Amino acid sequence: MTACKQVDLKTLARELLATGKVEVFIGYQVATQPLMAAPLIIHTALGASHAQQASNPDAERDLARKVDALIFDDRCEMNLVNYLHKFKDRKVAIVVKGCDSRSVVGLLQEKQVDRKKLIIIGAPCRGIIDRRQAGSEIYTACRECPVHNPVIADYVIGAPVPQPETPELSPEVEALRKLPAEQRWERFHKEMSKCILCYACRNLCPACYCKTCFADASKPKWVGRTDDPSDAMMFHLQRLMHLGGRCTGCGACVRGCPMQVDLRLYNDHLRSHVKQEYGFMAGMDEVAQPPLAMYGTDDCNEFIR
Amino acid sequence: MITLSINGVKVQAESGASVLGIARANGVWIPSLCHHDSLSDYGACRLCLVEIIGRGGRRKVTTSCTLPAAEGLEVVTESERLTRLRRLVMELILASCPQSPAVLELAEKMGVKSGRLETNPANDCILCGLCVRACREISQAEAISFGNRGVERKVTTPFGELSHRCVLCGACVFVCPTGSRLLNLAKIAGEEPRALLSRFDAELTSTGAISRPFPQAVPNVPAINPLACLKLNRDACGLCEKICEAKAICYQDADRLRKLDVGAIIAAPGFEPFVPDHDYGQGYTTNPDVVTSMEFERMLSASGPFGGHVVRPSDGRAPRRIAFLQCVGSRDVSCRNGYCSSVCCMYAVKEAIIAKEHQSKVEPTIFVMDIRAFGKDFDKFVERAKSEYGIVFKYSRVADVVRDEKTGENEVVFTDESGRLQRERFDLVILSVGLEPSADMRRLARALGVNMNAFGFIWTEPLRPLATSRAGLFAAGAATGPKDIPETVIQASAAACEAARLLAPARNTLVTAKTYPPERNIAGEPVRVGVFICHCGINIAGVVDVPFVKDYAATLPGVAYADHNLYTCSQDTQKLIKQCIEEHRLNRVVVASCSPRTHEALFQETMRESGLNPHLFVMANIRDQCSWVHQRDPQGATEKAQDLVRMAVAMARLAAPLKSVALPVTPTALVMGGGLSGMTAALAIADQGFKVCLVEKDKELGGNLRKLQKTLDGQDLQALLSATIGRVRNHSNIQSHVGAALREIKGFVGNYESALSDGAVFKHGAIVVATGALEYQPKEYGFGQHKNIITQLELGRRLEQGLKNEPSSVVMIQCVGSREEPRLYCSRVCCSKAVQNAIRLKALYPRADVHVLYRDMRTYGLREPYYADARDQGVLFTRFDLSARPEVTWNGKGGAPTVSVKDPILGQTMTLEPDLLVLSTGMIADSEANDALAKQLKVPLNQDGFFLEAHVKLRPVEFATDGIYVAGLAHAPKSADESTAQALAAASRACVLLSRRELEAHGTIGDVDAERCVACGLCEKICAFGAITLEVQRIGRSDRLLAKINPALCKGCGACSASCRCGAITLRGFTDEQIMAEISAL
Amino acid sequence: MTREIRIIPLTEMPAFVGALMQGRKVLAPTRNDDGLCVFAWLTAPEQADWTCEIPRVPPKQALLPRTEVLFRYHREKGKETVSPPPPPEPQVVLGLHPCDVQAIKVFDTVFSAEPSPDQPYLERRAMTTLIGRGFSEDGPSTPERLRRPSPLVFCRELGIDPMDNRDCDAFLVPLAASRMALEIMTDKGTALKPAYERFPPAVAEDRAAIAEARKLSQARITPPLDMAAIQRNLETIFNSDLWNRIHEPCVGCGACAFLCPTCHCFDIQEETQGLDGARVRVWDTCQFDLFTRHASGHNPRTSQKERSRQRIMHKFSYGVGRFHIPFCVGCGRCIAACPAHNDVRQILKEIHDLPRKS
Amino acid sequence: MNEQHSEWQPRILAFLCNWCSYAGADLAGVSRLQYPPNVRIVRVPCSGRVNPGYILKALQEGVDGVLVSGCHPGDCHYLTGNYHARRKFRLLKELLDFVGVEDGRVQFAWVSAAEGAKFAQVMAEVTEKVRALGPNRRLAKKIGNPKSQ
Repeated sequence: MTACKQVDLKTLARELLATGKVEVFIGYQVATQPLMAAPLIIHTALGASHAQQASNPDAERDLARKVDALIFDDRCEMNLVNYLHKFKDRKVAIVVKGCDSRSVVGLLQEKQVDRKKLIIIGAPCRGIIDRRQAGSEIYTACRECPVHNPVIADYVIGAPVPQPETPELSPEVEALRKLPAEQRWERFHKEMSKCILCYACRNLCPACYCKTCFADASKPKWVGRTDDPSDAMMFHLQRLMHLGGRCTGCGACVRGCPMQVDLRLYNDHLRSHVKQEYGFMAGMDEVAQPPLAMYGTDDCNEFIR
Repeated sequence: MITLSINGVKVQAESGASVLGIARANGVWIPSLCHHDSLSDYGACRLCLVEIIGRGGRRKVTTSCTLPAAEGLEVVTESERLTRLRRLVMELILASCPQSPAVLELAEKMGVKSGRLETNPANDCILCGLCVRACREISQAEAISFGNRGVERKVTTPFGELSHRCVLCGACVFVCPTGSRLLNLAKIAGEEPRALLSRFDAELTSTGAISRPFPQAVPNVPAINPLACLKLNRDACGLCEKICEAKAICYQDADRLRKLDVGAIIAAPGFEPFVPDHDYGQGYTTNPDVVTSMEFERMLSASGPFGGHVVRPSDGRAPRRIAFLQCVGSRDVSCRNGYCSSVCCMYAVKEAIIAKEHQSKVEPTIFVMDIRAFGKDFDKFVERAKSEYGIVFKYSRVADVVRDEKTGENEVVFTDESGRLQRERFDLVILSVGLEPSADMRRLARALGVNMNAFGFIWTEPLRPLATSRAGLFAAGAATGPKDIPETVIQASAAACEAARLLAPARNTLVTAKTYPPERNIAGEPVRVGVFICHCGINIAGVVDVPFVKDYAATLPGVAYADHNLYTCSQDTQKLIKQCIEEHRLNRVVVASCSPRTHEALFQETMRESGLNPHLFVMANIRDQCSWVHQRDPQGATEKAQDLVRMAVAMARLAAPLKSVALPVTPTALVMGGGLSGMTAALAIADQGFKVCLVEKDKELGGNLRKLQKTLDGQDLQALLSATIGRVRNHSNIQSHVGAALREIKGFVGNYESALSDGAVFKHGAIVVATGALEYQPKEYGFGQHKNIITQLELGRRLEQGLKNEPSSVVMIQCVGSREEPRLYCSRVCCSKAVQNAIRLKALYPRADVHVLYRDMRTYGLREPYYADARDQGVLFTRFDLSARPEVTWNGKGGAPTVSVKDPILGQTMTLEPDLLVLSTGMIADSEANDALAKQLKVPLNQDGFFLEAHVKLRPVEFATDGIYVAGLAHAPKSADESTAQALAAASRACVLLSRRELEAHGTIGDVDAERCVACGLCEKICAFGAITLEVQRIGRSDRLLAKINPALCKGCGACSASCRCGAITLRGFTDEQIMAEISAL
Repeated sequence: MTREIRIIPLTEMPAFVGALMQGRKVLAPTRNDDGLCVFAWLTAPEQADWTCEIPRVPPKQALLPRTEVLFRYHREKGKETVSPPPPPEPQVVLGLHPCDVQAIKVFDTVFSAEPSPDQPYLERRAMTTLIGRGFSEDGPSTPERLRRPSPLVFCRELGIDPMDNRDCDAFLVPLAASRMALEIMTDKGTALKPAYERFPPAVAEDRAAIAEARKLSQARITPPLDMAAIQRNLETIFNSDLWNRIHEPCVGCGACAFLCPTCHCFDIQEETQGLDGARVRVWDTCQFDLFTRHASGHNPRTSQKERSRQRIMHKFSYGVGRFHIPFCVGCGRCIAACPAHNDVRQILKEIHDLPRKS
Repeated sequence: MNEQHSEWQPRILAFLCNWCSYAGADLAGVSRLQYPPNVRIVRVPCSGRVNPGYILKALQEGVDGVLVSGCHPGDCHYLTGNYHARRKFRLLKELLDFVGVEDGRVQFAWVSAAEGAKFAQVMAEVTEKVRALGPNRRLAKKIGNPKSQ
């Protein structure tokens, strides 16, 4: 991350919205449930021009109230980058943690956001409280996160935080890799059997932005909707393939899953494969070529007869 | 046809046919040893006994092979009585022939064990007479017959003497049911038959009198060898004609003389590999473990005689140490081949690598004089061979290969670099044989009226490398001298270019176009599939139950009609298919027969003739994938055929008509670069009647050619330069833009629009990239710091005028800036240049010492004699290793440079003090300019910054992106004549495009669904042909960035579709839906 | 006539559940390997977990399975044969929170509505026995973790009493000294006699304790949300700006609907393999774009805004309008499961507080 | 179908590129090389055409094994299709291995147009390997087919 201005979140939001530099501000607010933050999406008054808005005291008060509700702390788990797809042609400011910032880079690489219309507010982060652990621990993904400070930002809120040493590969994945195939299958089957195909993982993932997901396509029909575990497997295996070399490991899919399916195991495995094989980390460098858009004549050939 | 009953089952048969044959055809097994489908029967072995039920139920036993079928005949093939009788017969046969595996197998199947009778182990003939019948009926030789009587009866020649009537055809041996040892051609004819050897397999395998020349022959049909055929030579046999159900055999076909009126002739008769004879030494004719590289090539091939396993011919064991001996029949005046064969070094390295890949324990050593890896990127390949595969190169001359008959080991005797005689043992020795003019080259040259060179290759003009001594007659390829594949391909295109120059006015004058009925619009029609299942004579029906598959096909959803045909590809069936399409309103057709690779086009033609889009046709391959490969499993093959037909029908139901798109072509070429290549290409294109826009970045034309004086063979390059510039300037079709650069380019194949920096804007259809390269400016060896250290180019220039002072000593250092990091490539021309200047020096100053310090002298091809000449003139050549490169120093300001280098023969450092130190500097790519142009044209560069062609061997002058071609130094370092050839080749390829009024984009292309595309750009990156770009497009009322596929550039590989996460791209003709339907149908 | 009540010590519950499992499938709250409460089909009596309040997965799968084969077919030689699925087996849903019981009432209302009552549902329903369970924060035997009910459950605001035993065939009430009282409510309940007859009947003290707990629970019912006002407001705000705001954080997944005990939308799909196939009914949700997309490609609910609105409208307006019953029971599952932390209570409050347009 | 039943025959689907491997299959046919009849071939233009989803779908549809075969590296008719395919398949293989799908359910081969013998050998080996694994139960969907339930 290049050095950029350290600012106060609310002051910045107020200014960006007031000057019309952005039309939409995406940040966090306190959620109705304990230990949680919910997204807060603030608009300059819809459809109203800047001048009109200033003349509308109601709207102004509403805006001020919302800006005041903005927070950033260790409850802010959601990866807000996913919301950028909703405001594609608008001028947007967004609060991103280190992990989330990689999603922004990914989207820039895939031409899904217009950098000129985007203001990135970096939020250095020491990790998010794992609410399932009753607030005593940060999420595993955060413990293993290699980018506590955003990799791209126009402004930052707060000083950079120290980057702890992180394992090359999650110990849990490493342990799973060592198990015999039979037991790996049992684990996979167990995870997949939990899935209810609500697609929260997909809908929360910033890298999942197809207009029509293969899972929703009917010609041809790739994925069924039954409770036969093979349907969940087809969905997740194909989605994992689509995320190969693209998943930044933000953990949105795992945190958002209502059934606590541990997709991280599989995404982590592929991510470490891609890093090991092609030296590539998704979302770190906007101009880097994604590994699946390229090939090497000396790529591994051992698995082919 | 009559009807008879076999075991109570009514079967139809030809009247008079043998009951044995009918039973077998109907799946009823009857034992027999003396029957052969191609020979008459006479009931010799008595095993095929059956019962006939006569009037009143009386049963009569008879041999079925001699029993003619008759109306109402009732035959029983299994009964207690028959079993008893047959067993008895078998017991007798077994007693007379106790050891034949075939007989023992049959006996076991019949439940007969030997025992009761006395046996004669020496005998293995059951006197069935098949051999006698074969000799009479097939060979019509009557060399053998039965002799003697009773227990003395045997098969023999008349009077037991050697027969002069035997033709050594071996039919007797082939048909013998017991594989009798008594049947010995040596005893019949007095000589052993010689196998017909397969030329393709380097005579390592034998072949038949009818065979396919090689697996990928075009056309891929068998041919009769007229030298071996009994029918053609003796009017005997004729078996093939009887067996071929397609009636394809025609003995009357013979060579015919035809007269053609042509405007130009291209001779490309190729070469022959050198055959080391007995006098050549190295034991090829006597030592089984010395093989030629051609033989080794076949041995390595997965489709070769050993299935790709490397084995020693002498004992069939896997060799560990293998030696390649280079320059066999090359660079060797003793066999009058004083030239270098150019390709042997690289193929030896390739063969060594493949051998190593097949068997990692193999340790290859290559004995070389020089490693001549002068081609594009060849040195990298050699380096990989050394570092990754551990292949050892030994600089040496091999004297002989000596075989130790006891151990089977072979000793390679050679002199090493220091001149000492050495010996090393190897399991297998490969002679890297060179290239020679073909044996009848002299006859051909005489017939054509063209001159040959000293080595018997066709002579061509030094600076017009395709032109022979006779106008209008061109020669290409290895016929004019040894060449690697890319050079050959370049020459072929270049020769076509030279011919096309002459023929351009006659273009399109002898063409007739075929017309088709208008295409039926099937939109809205319910799917009606017609399925035609082919018997292919017995090729399919002999294994697959075709009528059953046909009945099955009729029940499949969407199938409106199903039929089976003897030959679905026959003309009659095409008519029938057309009728069926008409009658049954079919709108999809499935043919289940052979490979779409060979027959799809034929059926698609039928579709078009019936007014249906050819893409509404799908094939199921039930021959190559079923009957031919599952001959022993008719049920499995039939089930598989059902599945394949079901999958094909599922595919066909979703088939949609595909339209091809016609795009206009602007008949103008843009040639980038005004050097020798650019100008040559421009002239060649302009001469064919097309406009050319020639763009040169410098203020004047000529490029690197301006710096060159003479070629190795003394041709005046400056004369060539001025002549060429003159022609370019005066050519009405060429517009030159000097001092100009390409500012912007838009469009695609056939339809470009370019803007130049001088303001010119024009449309064009093709682009030739001939932007040249730069001379390397060395930093090594004190260049630029001492006035007596100059480059080879500078020396050439000075020699033209004569040196100011007579030198007493000149040292040349080769490979300056080439063949080492960061430029791990050979600049190809420097060795020849050094030899040229050295000879010139020696001619001007005979007393001067001329020393060339080199790593490998790469005077390839016909340049080699000049290297020999230089040595004869007293030029001294000293090899150095990259690890011990020469060192250059000098004292103070005025001192002469001192060169010290290790002399490999003396093993000591040698110090030279030349008057002139000449550095042979290589060529480098103009990386910056190339990079910029490559980005503009969206074509790739290799890692050294040279333009990367579509295929390094087979498509050396074109890019993967259609419409863009490359020539000259922009592609890789090369000599002036090679640049000329490549320029002509590029022009030729460009003219193929420009001569079309329009391009037809085929139907099987990618298709973007705007509703799904998110413009992530993955497809654009993956497409190898530059066919996909992201463009803002109007969709409904909004402008959106979307992937766009250019139908003219798309090749239909579908990589984009398989990579598109959003499913926004599909490949017409192979849509996701179609492929998934096939998967689901299984 | 006094209702039959039996007293089952918690330690004896596995025996009771085991007896229920004789000849019946039993769906009950369980904890999965992740410690998450879910309704699941028991394979062993010990799996039933009495520390669960509102399991993440609702009990609706008992009556509307996630995947239900309607019939199977087979194609051969161009002809199809169709075979019906096996008839439903007797089943017990155990440990239902009264709001889940209310949800089943919603199901019953919808699936039996004329003119097209849903036969597969009704057949399955007829074979189903419901055993509810009361939750009382005041009961002396209430485990510590259930003393403070989930802050997300708001059934009392909708007028549903977590001690309400109506519409159940039997009902469990926690009692002091680690015991459960089993109230037998209906004939279906009585039919469970072989399972409960070995347990002692309740004595007067027990009955008094139950009555006391009910009374305390009744007293805790907060003034119910003014559902009528909400419905009235909803009728006027179809085109309101409010929806623009509400849908924005929503990511459009189906978690809320799939885990909602009253959501009952389904899709019919073909599952084929070679020549065999089945027509199946699977859960679907109005939150998916595909739910309303026509074959032509046209979609009347183009964006998440329309889809979010549909969900609120259906729950609080359309259901009430047609069946006089809200399609929300206040279980709070959607709040817990929402990955964007949307809270339906807040939305209801906003709608409720809208200034009335005259 | 039944594993214990000796009659169980694996059903294998092969995606062959038109230019090399399909031609290799043709050559095996022309050469009459015999191999087991368990493999059904889908012809695709290029191994790069094969969407990993096809492979997964085939397994879900209940085939016992999948083979993808294309031109040797460097020989692709479409220049780079097989290179891109190789990366994708590598990823798929990594994933399938990790989730515990048996090694050998999905196999890959390069077979050239000249390698009829290799094609036949690959057919035999793939069939044997899949046969040794037994029926595909892991990814196969059961609901559509009463027999597999």
